[in-house]
Amino acid sequence: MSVRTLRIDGRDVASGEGTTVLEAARDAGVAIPTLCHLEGLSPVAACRLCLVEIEGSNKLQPACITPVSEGMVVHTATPRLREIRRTVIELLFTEGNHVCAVCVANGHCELQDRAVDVGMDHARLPYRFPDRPVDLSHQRFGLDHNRCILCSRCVRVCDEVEGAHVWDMAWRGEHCRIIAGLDQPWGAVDACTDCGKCVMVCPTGALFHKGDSVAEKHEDPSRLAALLQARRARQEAP
Amino acid sequence: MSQPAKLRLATVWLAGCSGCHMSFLDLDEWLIELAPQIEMVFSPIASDIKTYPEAVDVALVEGGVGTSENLDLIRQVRRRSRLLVSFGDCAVTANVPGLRNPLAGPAAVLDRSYLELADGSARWPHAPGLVPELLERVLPVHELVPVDLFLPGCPPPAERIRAVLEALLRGEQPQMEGAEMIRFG
Amino acid sequence: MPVPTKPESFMALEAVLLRHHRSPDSLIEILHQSQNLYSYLSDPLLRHVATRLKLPLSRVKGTASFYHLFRFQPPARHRCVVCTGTACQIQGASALIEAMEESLGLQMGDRRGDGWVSLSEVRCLGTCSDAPLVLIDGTVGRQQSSDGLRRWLQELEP
Amino acid sequence: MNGLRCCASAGCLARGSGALIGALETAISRAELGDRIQLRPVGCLGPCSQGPLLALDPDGDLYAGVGPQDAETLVAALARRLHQGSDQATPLEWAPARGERLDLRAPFFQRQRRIVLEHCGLIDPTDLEQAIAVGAYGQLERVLQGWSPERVLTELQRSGLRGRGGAGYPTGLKWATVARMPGARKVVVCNADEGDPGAFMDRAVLEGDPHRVLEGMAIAAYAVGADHGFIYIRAEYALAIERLRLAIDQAVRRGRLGPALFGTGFGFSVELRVGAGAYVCGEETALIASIEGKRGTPRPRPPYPAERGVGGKPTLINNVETLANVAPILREGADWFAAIGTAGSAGTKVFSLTGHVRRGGLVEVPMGTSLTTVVLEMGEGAPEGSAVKAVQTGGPSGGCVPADRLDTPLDYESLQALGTIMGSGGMVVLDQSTDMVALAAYFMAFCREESCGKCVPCRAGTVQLHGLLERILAGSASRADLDQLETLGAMVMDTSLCGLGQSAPKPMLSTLRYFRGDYLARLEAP
Repeated sequence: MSVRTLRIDGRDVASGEGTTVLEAARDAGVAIPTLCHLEGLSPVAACRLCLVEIEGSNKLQPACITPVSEGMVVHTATPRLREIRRTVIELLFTEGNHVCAVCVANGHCELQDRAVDVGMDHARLPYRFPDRPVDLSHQRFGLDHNRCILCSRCVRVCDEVEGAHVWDMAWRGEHCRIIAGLDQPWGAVDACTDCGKCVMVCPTGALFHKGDSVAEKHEDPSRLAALLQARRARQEAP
Repeated sequence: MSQPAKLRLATVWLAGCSGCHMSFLDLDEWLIELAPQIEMVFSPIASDIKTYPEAVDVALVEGGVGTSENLDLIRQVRRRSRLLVSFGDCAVTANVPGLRNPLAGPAAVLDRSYLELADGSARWPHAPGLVPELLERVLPVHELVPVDLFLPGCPPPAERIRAVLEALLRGEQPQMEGAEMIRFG
Repeated sequence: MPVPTKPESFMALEAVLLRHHRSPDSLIEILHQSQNLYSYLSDPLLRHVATRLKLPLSRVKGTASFYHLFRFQPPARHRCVVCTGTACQIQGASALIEAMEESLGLQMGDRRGDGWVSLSEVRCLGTCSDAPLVLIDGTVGRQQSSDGLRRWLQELEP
Repeated sequence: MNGLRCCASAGCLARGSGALIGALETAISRAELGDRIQLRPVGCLGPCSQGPLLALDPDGDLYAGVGPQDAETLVAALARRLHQGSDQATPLEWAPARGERLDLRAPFFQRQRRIVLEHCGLIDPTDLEQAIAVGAYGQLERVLQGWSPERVLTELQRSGLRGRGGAGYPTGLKWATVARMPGARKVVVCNADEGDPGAFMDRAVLEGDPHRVLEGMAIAAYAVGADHGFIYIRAEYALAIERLRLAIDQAVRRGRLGPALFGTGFGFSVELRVGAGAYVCGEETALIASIEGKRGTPRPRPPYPAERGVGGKPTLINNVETLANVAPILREGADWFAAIGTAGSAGTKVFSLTGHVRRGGLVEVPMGTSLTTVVLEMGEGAPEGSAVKAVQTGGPSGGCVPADRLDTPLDYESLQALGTIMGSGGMVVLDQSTDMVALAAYFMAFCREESCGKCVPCRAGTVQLHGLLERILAGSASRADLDQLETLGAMVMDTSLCGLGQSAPKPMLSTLRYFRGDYLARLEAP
């Protein structure tokens, strides 16, 4: 594998061909915020949080899918990008009903963490207060659409890793919603294997274990990468 | 910022659970340090004055704006205060009181609370002039009047409140960044 | 045609499925034909399509719900549509919507509970020289006035 | 022999041209003149606002506002003239009861240069033989029998043709890129998802001369090495769909589409895919997803469709009007085409002229023609008692040109400099009665509703922008709201995943640029 040298925020970085700017930056100790991205799942570049500036291009590029190239000069935290990220987070907070104080994921929520990262002390945009349902039909898990940021991690993990494809995105635009089966109660969908991977990868408290109370959801989405690695190792073993 | 001899401090309680005020009381012995540096001119926990006074330096406003009374008061607070602080998540985001907003207006909220969920004697509270009317929605303070500083948290931890007050007493702008200072919830 | 609920009742769809080699690529074409045959995409129908195409249920519903022309409940007996293309918009579409809403007692996008009438909008019929346009049960009303529209609506069969 | 060409496009049909055709048929057969008067339903004849339109051959006259009640008198007048032994020498003494004979010396006709529409309105689009008689598939035959793919690519690149769907990407370059891609199986897609409200150029071409588009697709397939094609058309265009289905069927049976065309080894098949009501499917990657039977959500590029498109195959996507230009360019030569229009924008452009304009319809003019010419001369300006305030081009991705800038030439760069785009060719004239803030809110509502919901800035940003515009309309917005509108608009443009979000704020920003006063007047007193 040939090596590409580039500069990220003034640091010289050497990365293998095919590496993404996001991976290269993380290897170099530069944190670029993400939400829809999760190692082990196909990238969708939908949340736009990881947009970076690349010299010579007037368009912002999502670090999660942009491959490194020789001589590339990347800026990940310019004032313009900071402002964009804060707005993205504000857009997410205002389009749902994110009430951290009464959320199972309080204290262990990626959205909450990103809000701190981007310096969001309040939303400059008005809250929308949409009317969204909660699905408690599954025996072990629950889905609170109020807390869903439509990152589609659950859709991808169920399809790409578990192979059950219980979830999909339905409707469109502001009416987008995660559905199980034919937009049925989750508990009524035969395809679900109750594996809980969707709960594990959910960045917020939208998918949770029933019985968890406020701040009791302690999932670690990065476990997915470890799980996939173990699976690969086993497949490759003689 | 020129420092007045004593900071005229007010705390205001709108649509919230008073938890932010309780957190303020959690400042414990530091309150004793604070006392000589301020004049508490209006507060549900430290004063009997019912009318919001003029020329307040700093107002800590807990709660969202959910009733006609809240709305009148916050407008008065804005007019009469130099620095208005949204104090806690309800003031900053509408938070728990805002959970009623997806329901279609006050009638639906009253039906749900006083009729559907009632154990007995189900009826709407009705006392014109005594019980203030619910607004269409509970809103964060800054969606109605300009806010100078946001102090999130449910409740904001006592340390966070102290850091803000200390900065203000020094005549500095509090640095609202990092998980210690601006985490919601 | 009454809407069947059992899989074996969707025989009329077999020819369509065969013509498209039961290919998932043809899902949207097949949904069009399904809706033409059975007037709307009921859950049993969607389940049948999913089974025959070997697609996950959520994939089928997720796709169908993305497109505004697919219906998930029986169409109303009378379908009233206002064109809200740009040419119609600047020449009075809003007034026509008001007249429709008032005359029918419906909000834009609604269908009356008894299935008598529905009110929707379309983004440009492409015959803009006749703006503003309405479409009632497939008949185009061109250079439509609010008064004319109200009279037309009064004539709808109950 | 006399010919009657009656417009049977959607516009005139809605005005009753179907009944007119029926009445004419009856009248002709009753007069037993079937062998002396040929009646043909044809595609768009131009001034749609005056339909139903009827053209008389060989006179070349065009009648407006003709109704079924005119059939008897018209046939009688023709019969009289034929009886006098002449089919043309004397002008026909006839006029429709409620219509008129149009003055073809008017700028509306004189200023046009019809290349894309050269046969639109001349032939019966449901009759392949008529199309072949005027040369359809002739260029395909010549290409297949004597041209190398490279020669086609070179000719097209030299012509300077740019994509007519909106962005104006050089067509020859796009073709060459796909041609270079490895892979034996490539795909050609015709984007007929004409979704801009107020635009109907592609509908008119497909309804009036569908074979020209199929011929363009086949030539493209030969040049890039594709063997299969899709036409993705919006479901709202029922008549165009019907005509296309028929055209594909006829072309296959007549050996103009299918395997081993014109005795060569080249084969090309075409499939029709009908959309289901999603504007975003006009975006290339969303269109591909939709052709593949999926949700029409765009994906990031690269990979570009040229590398990985339908079914993962290298894919060429061109808009209807672009493809309709191909045969004439190769027939007349790149130099001929490049000499029409301007240096940077060669050829002609078809516009649908609508809104507050006296004479609306379909026009094709050389690139570089000024808006003054199109709107004030050809369209004859705003209706009596009003004046043009602005012209909207490019639909929800475009902007407004204010009245004092109508001298702007219609080419890609000039329009871009004004903050709008050529777009696909929708041209909506706005008079003084138009509320520009309401117009901006209208386009934002459109984008809000058509957002696919995948990326955050477009999904949630258009909702917030629309909310802010509604607040301004309601008179309850402050100066700070206006600032926020502009800041958020810029953010949505900079960060959205696809063209829909990236251009959604344009109509708003354009009206802010030229009609800021309309906004300021609505702000709450501070």
